[in-house]
Amino acid sequence: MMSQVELYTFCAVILLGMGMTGLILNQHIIRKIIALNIMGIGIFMLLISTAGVHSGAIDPVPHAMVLTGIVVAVAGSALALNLAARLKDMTEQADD
Amino acid sequence: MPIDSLLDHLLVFGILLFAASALLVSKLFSAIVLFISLGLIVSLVWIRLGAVDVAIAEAAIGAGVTGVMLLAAWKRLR
Amino acid sequence: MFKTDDVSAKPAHVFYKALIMVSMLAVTLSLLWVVLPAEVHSNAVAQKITQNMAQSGVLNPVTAVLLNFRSYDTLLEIVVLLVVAIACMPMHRGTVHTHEPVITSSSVHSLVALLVPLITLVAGYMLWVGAFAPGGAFQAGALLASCGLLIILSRKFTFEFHTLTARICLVMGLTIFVGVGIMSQQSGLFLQYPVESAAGLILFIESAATLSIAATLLVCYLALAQANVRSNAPSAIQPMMQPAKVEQEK
Amino acid sequence: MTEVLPVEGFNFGPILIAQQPFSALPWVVMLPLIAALLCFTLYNIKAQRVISLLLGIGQMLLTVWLASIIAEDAASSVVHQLGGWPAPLGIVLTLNGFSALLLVMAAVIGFAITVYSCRYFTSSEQERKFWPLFWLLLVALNGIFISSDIFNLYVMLEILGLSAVSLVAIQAQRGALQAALQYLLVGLCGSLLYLFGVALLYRTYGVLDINLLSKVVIAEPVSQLALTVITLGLLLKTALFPLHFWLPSAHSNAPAPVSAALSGLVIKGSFYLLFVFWFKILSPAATFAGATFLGVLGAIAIVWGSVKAFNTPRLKLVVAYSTVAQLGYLFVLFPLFFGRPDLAMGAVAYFIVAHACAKAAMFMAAGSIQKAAGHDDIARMSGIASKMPLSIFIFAIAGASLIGLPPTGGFIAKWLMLTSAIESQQWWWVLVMLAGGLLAAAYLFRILNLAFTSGQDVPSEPLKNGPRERLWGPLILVTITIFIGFNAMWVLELLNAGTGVFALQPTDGLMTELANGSVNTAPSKEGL
Repeated sequence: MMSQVELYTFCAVILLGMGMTGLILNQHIIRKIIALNIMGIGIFMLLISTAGVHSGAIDPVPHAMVLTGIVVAVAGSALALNLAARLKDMTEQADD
Repeated sequence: MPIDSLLDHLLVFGILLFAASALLVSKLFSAIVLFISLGLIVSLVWIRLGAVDVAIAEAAIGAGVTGVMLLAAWKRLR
Repeated sequence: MFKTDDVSAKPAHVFYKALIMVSMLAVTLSLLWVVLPAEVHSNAVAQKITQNMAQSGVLNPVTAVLLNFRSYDTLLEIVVLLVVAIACMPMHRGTVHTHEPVITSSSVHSLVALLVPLITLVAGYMLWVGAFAPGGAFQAGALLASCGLLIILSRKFTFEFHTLTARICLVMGLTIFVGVGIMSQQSGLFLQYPVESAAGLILFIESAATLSIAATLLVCYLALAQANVRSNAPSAIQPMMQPAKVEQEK
Repeated sequence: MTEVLPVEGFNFGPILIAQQPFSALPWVVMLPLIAALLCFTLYNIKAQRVISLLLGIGQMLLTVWLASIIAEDAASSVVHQLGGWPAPLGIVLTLNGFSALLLVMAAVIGFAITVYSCRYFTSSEQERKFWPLFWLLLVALNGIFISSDIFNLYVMLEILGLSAVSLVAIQAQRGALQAALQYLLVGLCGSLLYLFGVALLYRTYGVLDINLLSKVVIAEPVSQLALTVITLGLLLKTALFPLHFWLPSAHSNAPAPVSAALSGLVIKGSFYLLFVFWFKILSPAATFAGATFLGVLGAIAIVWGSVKAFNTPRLKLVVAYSTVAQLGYLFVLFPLFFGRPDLAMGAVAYFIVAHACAKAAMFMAAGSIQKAAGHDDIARMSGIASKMPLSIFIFAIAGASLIGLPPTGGFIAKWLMLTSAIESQQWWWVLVMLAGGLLAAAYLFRILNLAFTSGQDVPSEPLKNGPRERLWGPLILVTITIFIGFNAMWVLELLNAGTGVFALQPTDGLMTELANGSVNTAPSKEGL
């Protein structure tokens, strides 16, 4: 029987592996972004799973780190999707 | 098995299931919807782990904003 | 590995796919083998934070870390958003028009009319409550952005990217953060708020940051969604869809 | 709030308190940030140019002043506690000789690129977007050089990566956008791997500060895994063979000032981090076998990059492949740190500076040629030297530095590398370094040879000579390249001011590890 920390650590590492595999194997940009975000969720889970191990104070530093990480991930995804959209417009124009 | 532990196992199972199907499903639109749902389940996990701030941010930004942008991109790249 | 030549999906060779899957499985298992038995640190930093909470100006430890103990990280996080906002803004002077509102049904309209003030209120509450309980600028900013999105979708809408107002909205959060950081230097240390006014300064920074975050998210969305409205306003959208002419002539 | 806070469980030693003059340290980040805010708010190219030139000079003065303080007071590094919170609680900025040298380098090259860019762009839309993004790039670079918090470094890496991608994407052409998208995905994957390493380290040791972490890390599976994933992530960003696949297209498709910044500065940011992780933070987990593996990859990169550069038809692509090759040298130096760390340290720092100056100048000269000729097809460049003597002169001097000919900075760098290889009794790297010099000579003389022969068979096209003033930028860099070829001691002395707390101590730990087969975990290091 796994403890809570072990269980979520396990889940985090599997998510990370899944995300990396998806990033390598998928060709479509949207799928790559989803894979990157799943990788990110895995890493965030790794950070948060240990924040409350010790009885008493919950460590807020990993929480703050994950909050920052979520915002950075959204920013990166938004930029990637924008570039892909611009690239598509340009490709269509070249085809015309 | 205590109820808390059961809940944890269910959540982990759900997360892995949704993540795998978001990566494997053949229709792109379904992949996006599955990813958004994954974000919502993950925010439940954050609440379970005592990170309510992160849970709100995950639901609003991680699932919400990313989801909206993915859908907008899906519509445009189609 | 990261080929993006074509936006459409290309099936990879089956053997190659299987090989990658097996090796990634091996990688994941070895990660598990190392990470699972690893010991977890003692909670030294959390204790330090509990001891110093009284001087942080807020009661929510996460907000204290984000806007006082490690406020430099948050400052740079807003810089990340600014980078993306600048990058996403269309190259050429351009306006996004939606001549036909996306939401047309009148019942949905009345729902929107109800939701917009409600969400704004919740966003404001989220911002304020961040000092005591879960919440804060980023969550409030996302809510505010969703509010803006509802307005955009429900009416005829014109948005000019390259106006001074738009740019000021985007940089306001960062400017105020940097300004407070420089002004509040005690004994020459950057971002050191005086203990007695820390609460007020944090709320001030967060309010400005909320607006900028919402503006950034909206700009990213609008730049992404502009093709959806292209057919509605061909004359206005056309110039920004063209690649830089000047560059091609050279 | 500024008193020393001991932490239970660790023997962290005293934490230095910022002294009065060093309240200037955050300005290294704030000055470019303010410049970026001004440039974006005004959004007018004339105002942006004036602001950039003025603040560029200001940044140079600031960094040179900080470097002179470091050089005078060689005792230890400079510390600034942000918000008044000491290390395990808050974020601390530190400055040592090495980072001061890199700051000066970034400021000077940044200024040269600023001068060049004032007269480069033909489209005002591009230029308006260029300035704020360029300043944000400098924010991230300076931030990386002075930050001493591994999570803060993650945020800095993201700013660096995203602004670099955005700068490539301002070239609104299909190839550039494709390259930018690939660069972005690689960069995001690299920073996530880095973040994974940070998560592992925080989970295990509970601190994020570099100095505290370096004292509690021991050689165990977790720290070695963290070093592996961080190395992998940063190698993706630094583009070491075989992870260089994205670099040639991104660096050659960007506008010339952006290419100069990417090849000269951005890659050095992630390399610096890699270096800090290997030889300072995680030095107990670093192994000679791992360093040799990186060295071998570096050697392959030198050969592969040079061969590709020789066979490439486009001028900017040659320069980009040359970056792939030159980065190899930096990794060849990794195993030498286990022999004579003092010599290897000097060689790394000198090579970074020499390569940054030469490569930035070379890209700007190539950009000038491309603008004037309307193409960058090498086959059609015969006789170009008579039409653009200044650009070709800059290109040639920068090339001499890349090959390692005297009297350039590149010569001193090569010489330091050779000495450190021989002194470390790892003479086989000497062969790689010499072969690399010959290969660089081959691909550069191919271009220069063509440029100086008058092309009878090829109809020479009329050249639209661009504004001459922009070449002041690369001329500054070429002058510096020659200057540091004559004044090596000046650079090395600044470096030695910082090596006391930087490279030597961790490698001392490494040597005990090598000698005893066990790890010395006693926090015996002085200073920080």
